[in-house]
Amino acid sequence: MEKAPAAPNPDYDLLRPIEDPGKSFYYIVIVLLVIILYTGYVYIRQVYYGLGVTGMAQPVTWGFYIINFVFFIGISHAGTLISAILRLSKAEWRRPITRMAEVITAIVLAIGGLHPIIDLGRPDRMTHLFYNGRLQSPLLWDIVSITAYFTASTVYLYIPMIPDIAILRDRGVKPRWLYEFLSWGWQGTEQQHKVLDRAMNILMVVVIPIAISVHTIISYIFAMTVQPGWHSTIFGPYFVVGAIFSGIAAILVLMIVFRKVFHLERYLKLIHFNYLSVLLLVMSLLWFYFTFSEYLTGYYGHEPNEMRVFWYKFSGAFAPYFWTMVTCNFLLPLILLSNRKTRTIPGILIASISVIIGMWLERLIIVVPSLANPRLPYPTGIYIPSSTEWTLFLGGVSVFILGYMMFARFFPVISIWEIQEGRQESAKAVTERITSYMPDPQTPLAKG
Amino acid sequence: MNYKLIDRLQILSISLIWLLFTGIAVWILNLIKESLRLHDAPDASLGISLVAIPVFFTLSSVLTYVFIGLRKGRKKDVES
Amino acid sequence: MKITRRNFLQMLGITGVAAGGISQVWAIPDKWIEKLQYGPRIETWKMSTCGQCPAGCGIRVRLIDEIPVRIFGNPIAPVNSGFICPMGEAGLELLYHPDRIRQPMRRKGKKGESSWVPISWEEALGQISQGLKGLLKNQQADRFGFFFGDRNTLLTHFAGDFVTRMGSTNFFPWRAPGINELGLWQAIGEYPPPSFDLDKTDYLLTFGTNLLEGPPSPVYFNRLYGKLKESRTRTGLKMVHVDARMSQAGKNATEWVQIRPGSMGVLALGMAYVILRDKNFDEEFVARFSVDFRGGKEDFQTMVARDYPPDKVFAVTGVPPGTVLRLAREFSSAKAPLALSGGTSDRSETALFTQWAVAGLNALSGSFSAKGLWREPVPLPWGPTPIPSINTRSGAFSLKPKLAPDTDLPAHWASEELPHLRSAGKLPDLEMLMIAQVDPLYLPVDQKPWQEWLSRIPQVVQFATLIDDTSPYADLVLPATTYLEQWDMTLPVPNLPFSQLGLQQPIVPPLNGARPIGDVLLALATGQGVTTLLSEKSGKSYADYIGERLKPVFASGKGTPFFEAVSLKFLGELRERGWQVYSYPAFADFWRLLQEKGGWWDPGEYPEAEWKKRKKFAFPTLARLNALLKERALLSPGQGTTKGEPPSNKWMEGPARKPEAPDSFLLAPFTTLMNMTGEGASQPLLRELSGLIPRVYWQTWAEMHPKRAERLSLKDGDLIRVVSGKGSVTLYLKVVPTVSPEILGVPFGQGHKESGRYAKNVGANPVALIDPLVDPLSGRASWQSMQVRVEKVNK
Amino acid sequence: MRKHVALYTIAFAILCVLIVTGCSESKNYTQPIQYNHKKHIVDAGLTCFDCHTRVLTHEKASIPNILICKGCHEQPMTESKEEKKLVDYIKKNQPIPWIQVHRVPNHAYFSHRRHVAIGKVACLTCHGDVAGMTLPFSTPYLPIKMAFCIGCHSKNHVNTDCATCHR
Amino acid sequence: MKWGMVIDLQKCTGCGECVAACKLENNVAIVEPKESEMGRTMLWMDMLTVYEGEYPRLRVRQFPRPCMHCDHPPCTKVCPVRATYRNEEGIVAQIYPQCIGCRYCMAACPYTVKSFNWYKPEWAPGIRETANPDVSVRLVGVVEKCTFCVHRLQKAKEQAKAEGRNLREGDFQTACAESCPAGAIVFGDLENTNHRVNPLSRSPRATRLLEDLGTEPKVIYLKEVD
Repeated sequence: MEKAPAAPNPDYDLLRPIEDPGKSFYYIVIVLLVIILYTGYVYIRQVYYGLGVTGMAQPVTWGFYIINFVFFIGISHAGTLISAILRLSKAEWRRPITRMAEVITAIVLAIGGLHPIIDLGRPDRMTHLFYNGRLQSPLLWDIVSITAYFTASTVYLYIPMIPDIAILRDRGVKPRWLYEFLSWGWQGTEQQHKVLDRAMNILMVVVIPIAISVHTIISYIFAMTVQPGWHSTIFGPYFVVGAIFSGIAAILVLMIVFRKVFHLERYLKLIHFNYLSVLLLVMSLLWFYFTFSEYLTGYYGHEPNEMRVFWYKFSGAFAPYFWTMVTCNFLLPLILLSNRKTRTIPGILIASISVIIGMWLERLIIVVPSLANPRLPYPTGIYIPSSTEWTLFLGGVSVFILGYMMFARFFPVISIWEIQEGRQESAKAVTERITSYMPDPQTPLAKG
Repeated sequence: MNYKLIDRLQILSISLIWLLFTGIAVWILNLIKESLRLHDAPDASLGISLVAIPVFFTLSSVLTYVFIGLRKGRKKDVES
Repeated sequence: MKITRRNFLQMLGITGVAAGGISQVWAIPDKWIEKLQYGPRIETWKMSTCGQCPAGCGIRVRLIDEIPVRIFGNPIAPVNSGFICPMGEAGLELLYHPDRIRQPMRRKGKKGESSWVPISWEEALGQISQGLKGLLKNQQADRFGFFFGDRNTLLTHFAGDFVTRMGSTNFFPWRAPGINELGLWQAIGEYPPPSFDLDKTDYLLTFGTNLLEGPPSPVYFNRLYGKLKESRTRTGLKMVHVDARMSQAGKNATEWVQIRPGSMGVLALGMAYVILRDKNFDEEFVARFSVDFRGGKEDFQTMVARDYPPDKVFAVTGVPPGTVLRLAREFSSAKAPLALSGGTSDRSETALFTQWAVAGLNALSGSFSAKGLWREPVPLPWGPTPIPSINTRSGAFSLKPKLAPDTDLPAHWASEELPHLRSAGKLPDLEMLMIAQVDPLYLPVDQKPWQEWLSRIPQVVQFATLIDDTSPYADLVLPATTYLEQWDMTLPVPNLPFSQLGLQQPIVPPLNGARPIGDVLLALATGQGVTTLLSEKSGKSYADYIGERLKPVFASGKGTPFFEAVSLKFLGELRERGWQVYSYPAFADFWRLLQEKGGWWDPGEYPEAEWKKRKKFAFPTLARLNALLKERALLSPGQGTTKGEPPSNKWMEGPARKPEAPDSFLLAPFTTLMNMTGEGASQPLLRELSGLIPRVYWQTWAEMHPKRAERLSLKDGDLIRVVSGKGSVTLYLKVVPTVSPEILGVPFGQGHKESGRYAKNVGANPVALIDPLVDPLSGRASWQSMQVRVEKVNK
Repeated sequence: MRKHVALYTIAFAILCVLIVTGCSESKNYTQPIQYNHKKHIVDAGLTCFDCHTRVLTHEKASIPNILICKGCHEQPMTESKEEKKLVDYIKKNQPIPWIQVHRVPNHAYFSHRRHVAIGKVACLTCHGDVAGMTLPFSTPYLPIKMAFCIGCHSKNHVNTDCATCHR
Repeated sequence: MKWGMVIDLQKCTGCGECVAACKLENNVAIVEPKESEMGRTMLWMDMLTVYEGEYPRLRVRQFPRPCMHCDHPPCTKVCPVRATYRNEEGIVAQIYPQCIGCRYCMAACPYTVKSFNWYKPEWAPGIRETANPDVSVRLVGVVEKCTFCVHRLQKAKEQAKAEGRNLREGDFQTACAESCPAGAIVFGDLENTNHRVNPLSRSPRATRLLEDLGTEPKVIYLKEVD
């Protein structure tokens, strides 16, 4: 392994946002900070007065916070899972997008993980979980699995970033102590590369099951109860598929934004979008398949309570949301992405945004209708989110944007060294790999 | 820039990570103990801990492996 | 900004203070709070009698460190045997109500304005005293009147006595509707009427009677219904409820018959038609004990045969001929059938007619004379001094039944008409009117004349615990005690098979400067020199008056203070041998025992009614009804639906009103157990629970049949505006199959303009929709059958 | 109201600091009379139950007040200044405003009868060596915490089911 | 010992006294109108209505609904902090100072019996102080539900112990059972053959709500037969 060439590296363009973030960066940060501060105030107000300031009530005891919890954690699957799968399958086109995906995961997980705490009526009693927690409760499984996933994905983000941090360190970018501290003495020696490679191989393998487990377990929060519409075995894979689906859409949106803002057309080529959007299309079909199976079994069984929820979604109060969801998650992506003519950047952007909205609606449709239709003859519940919930939702999104911006301010969002590595070695490696798939011309066919 | 301080901090952060993961393990074990004491579904608790604890330790081991590996792999000349 | 609970409560607090005109916020004395938290927690129990409604249930109050914390039923009280109803439960919320009046108050500003100047008790009493003195000096005692909410207690007698001894005849008691009273008063001229015994019946037909949700005693009848329901598969008891709305009585019956409001009397006579045609009636009773059944020109038989064939009945009532036929045959072939009227049928323009017609059904079946279905109330052993009869007090109500011309119509029944009586010249212009225990301007009366009448009286003195809807028209409001702070005695409950006297005693000394009405009246009386209220030797308080009244009871040796479970049979044997359960050689011991046990009762059940002793049963005939109508028109001309028109039998068929337009309904107000006639509205628990069954908490709702709702594309929970010719109210729609498609059921008892923070401006009062309709026979205000229209309102 | 929330936020922060530093724990009560337990128990030979009359029969032990004190102190027995205060209270027939120091929170059911009469727990287990005290309680002998209850319950194999005490 | 309740629907008249008694006995907060409209009314004991058929065959079934105190409660399984659990006597207890307010138990309860303190329960000044001193007043942000009046059990057990005897039937009655005018609610030990609930729970009319869920409720309804 050779040291990077002394000549100005063309990929160092990617460091521009770090070295010179520009004024608009600070404006946006200030705006976001204001929103986040206001969110903080709203949250403290909620803690002071109680959850009464939200729109939740009996029987709809869970609302936006749990919906957003599931939604954000779902988005987090963008990352690690995709980048790990792409890395594992040695898809070379992954190189410019893996980091973006991993960052989404780390930030969104932190936000999503906070939502159950926001949802608590007594956040001051959080410590009870440590003294008197019960591992039988799916909520504890969640705490464990989200902690594991958060640490794993942070590690998985951090380790491949070490060489890039070293580049920043070597270029003397401020704050130097930060890069010095984080680069862990990377010098790009062969030994170090080997260590890094091995660690990443282990992580790839570890991260995928953890990621799958996280969303499966989130689905268990619902599936472990006996409530109609929730008590379903399909929920685990259904949630995982949905999560990856929304994750890909999130990456696509981010890629398009970054491409535009940082002029990364050189790195994020149409081919990347093409591949990812095909993946999105596949997930859309898969999602539809799961949705179809889920509702068909419910419908066919015709259990009265199940049907009450079913009709509530199909033709009752939640029908507008339900059919919007189907349009956003299935029809629109199908139309836009299956046609080569509409599979352009704007087309992909529209499809991705619609998927994000659709997936949020899906969480809404899973959480609220089951609660709103209790089994006993109670009146149907109503849920109208209050301004507090909307503010906290906005705050969550703001934290995400701010987090991403801060990350992009200090670290390159596209892995410089991986691209270089790709340039230098992949072509050869891929050729070798492909030849190894092919039938060997020298060996004669075995007889018989 | 104080390289020595940064070096110390790096070691500290790694040990903190170990501390965190050990803490999680201790917490889980504590919960198992509680559930055994109160006959409150200890089997479920045990099952979960069997999966969770190794995962955390794998993660911290990988981090430590990278940390030590990178230090070992450094060129001799920068060492001084 | 969103209204959070905190500033909502703050708001309530502010309005409450403004209304009360005081600065103190605590409903209980300050020293109690510390005591409740850190006191020694000594638990004591006190027996008393509930005063939330006239049923006189025994209560047992739990006190911690002398502070009442909870009300339970008195397990040895015979009416309720240890159980109470939600209203009884909520009594402490009345006692501790934060908006209770704490000082006498004089109205500031014009009549109708609720702004007050607090004054001292001395000043207030001085003012009243002066007024009374002036009247007495000028020989104008008749210019003094008292409108008194009769809670079936001795206080009513005392107040009546007070008024009488002042030299006035204007004592106007008011009481919620009773059961069968009106019809039986007309038919046999008796008040109180014989009481019925549900235990013995095998076919119970209730015409709007809701024994489960209102007087005479909801607890007793809920208990009894529970028993009857449980055993009805064995006994074959059939319970049929006839009403436009399926009330609790309907839900617990075996069958509910939908009927157009106000036309129940027609159904009763329709059934009589079938019974007569089948000749399946008690010939002996009819022949021996009745008049006007047959033989006259306008006898009952002729009238029924001519005017009430099933198809005609169907046109008026909406009950299919087949059902009329079936009901009649079931009724007449039952062994011990019993028909009851009251409840909603009592609040219609045909109240008296319906009751009379239903009484006629009972007469036809012969249930009066045999089968033990009816019992004779035993007069209380009050001794040689008869209590002043409240019924003959007022010259204004001089309507008498033909059979027993010495019996007056109970004044209870028509006190709502006072302003009309004044304008008819039957009532002198009053100089001073006292009002106690009732809120006339909230009741379903024609409010305008009431307001005018009250505005005209220069001195209106109101005894009240809370500022209520009438207070703005009072000149002086005196803080009265609740039933938990005063002495009183509840009298026997009508239609129960035994007599009982429930002792009310102060559980706590009067809070916040309130004074018991009895003692205030006594003080006023002494001030006027009217000391004869009490016999010479007794003391100076209302409690002593009760003691005086009880002495004859003690002396008679009849009955006993409430006692712990002993079987009645065993007791009967003991009594036969001349034993008494408690020995109380002196009156003091008797009095102490009463306080300890909560009351006195005569365990012997009322004897079976003996009809030979009575004059006769008068069947309702056209002639009789028309005569009554004429008499009534003379009494108070120019009001009521008939407006003095020549009598005909048209109106008797009930206002055969049908909804006129596709979006119009007949208004059918009803009462609930949690609120009755609005008494519960001031207490938050009852306020919240009054809509427990339809699950509309706090608010007022309107019940509509699903078919009608669908046609008007209205959904459950929609906000609707109900409009009548008189006014409009906004309500929550409840779509339920328990109402007839023609009606709109609206609960009565909410939508107060005052009455404390929990009642004020919460919910709506259907009275706002009701035009002044009056039963032309009894003068009783009607609230059924108003034509109303429904519009959707966007929330 | 927004203004209030800002204030509350600050107050909340201060409260958090206070809780963390444990300031809320050490509350000192000043009793109206500096009652001497030692004098009554050791010198006069009284038992706890003579004055705290409801210990054996009720939930609350009851803090004796003038009615009980009157039995001996109708007239002053010594020249003590504190006794004079008591006699004054008795004369004025005004209850002594004792401050209850050992307060069990509302959500727990604690009965003296259950512990002392039925469970035979000695008074000093929870209240310490009262006989040796020359001053009244100004702070609880024990911090009234669940851990203490549970410790004793499990040591003595008494029911530790939550619903035994929580209500 | 297995505490249970039998509700005879043939006797129940739907008067709502059990609901009122429960609210007062257990200091259940009165929720003001605006909150109420959102669906935050707190009732430990509720009265439910089922409409069967159409007029003239219309039947209205009303039944009181306390917490079912299931033998296999779905709510306790999911509680992350053991704030709700089933004790050895079969009571599904709710420990307010332990609850973190995640409302998972509310979402998991198929009978929807639990209430949440969305705000600090507030009464008019002076009324709260005179509430039942035997039951705590809940704090904001915790879940609450019917406890089978466990505070009465605590007292009853102590009384029995003080008198040196076993708990008898009638020593421990819930507020609803005690106050039901129609005598429809019977409470007692399901395992004790001397208690009235024991034979009643084996009556041919006995049913439980949502029996097919396998929650094994200890509140047994006796069906109406007509």
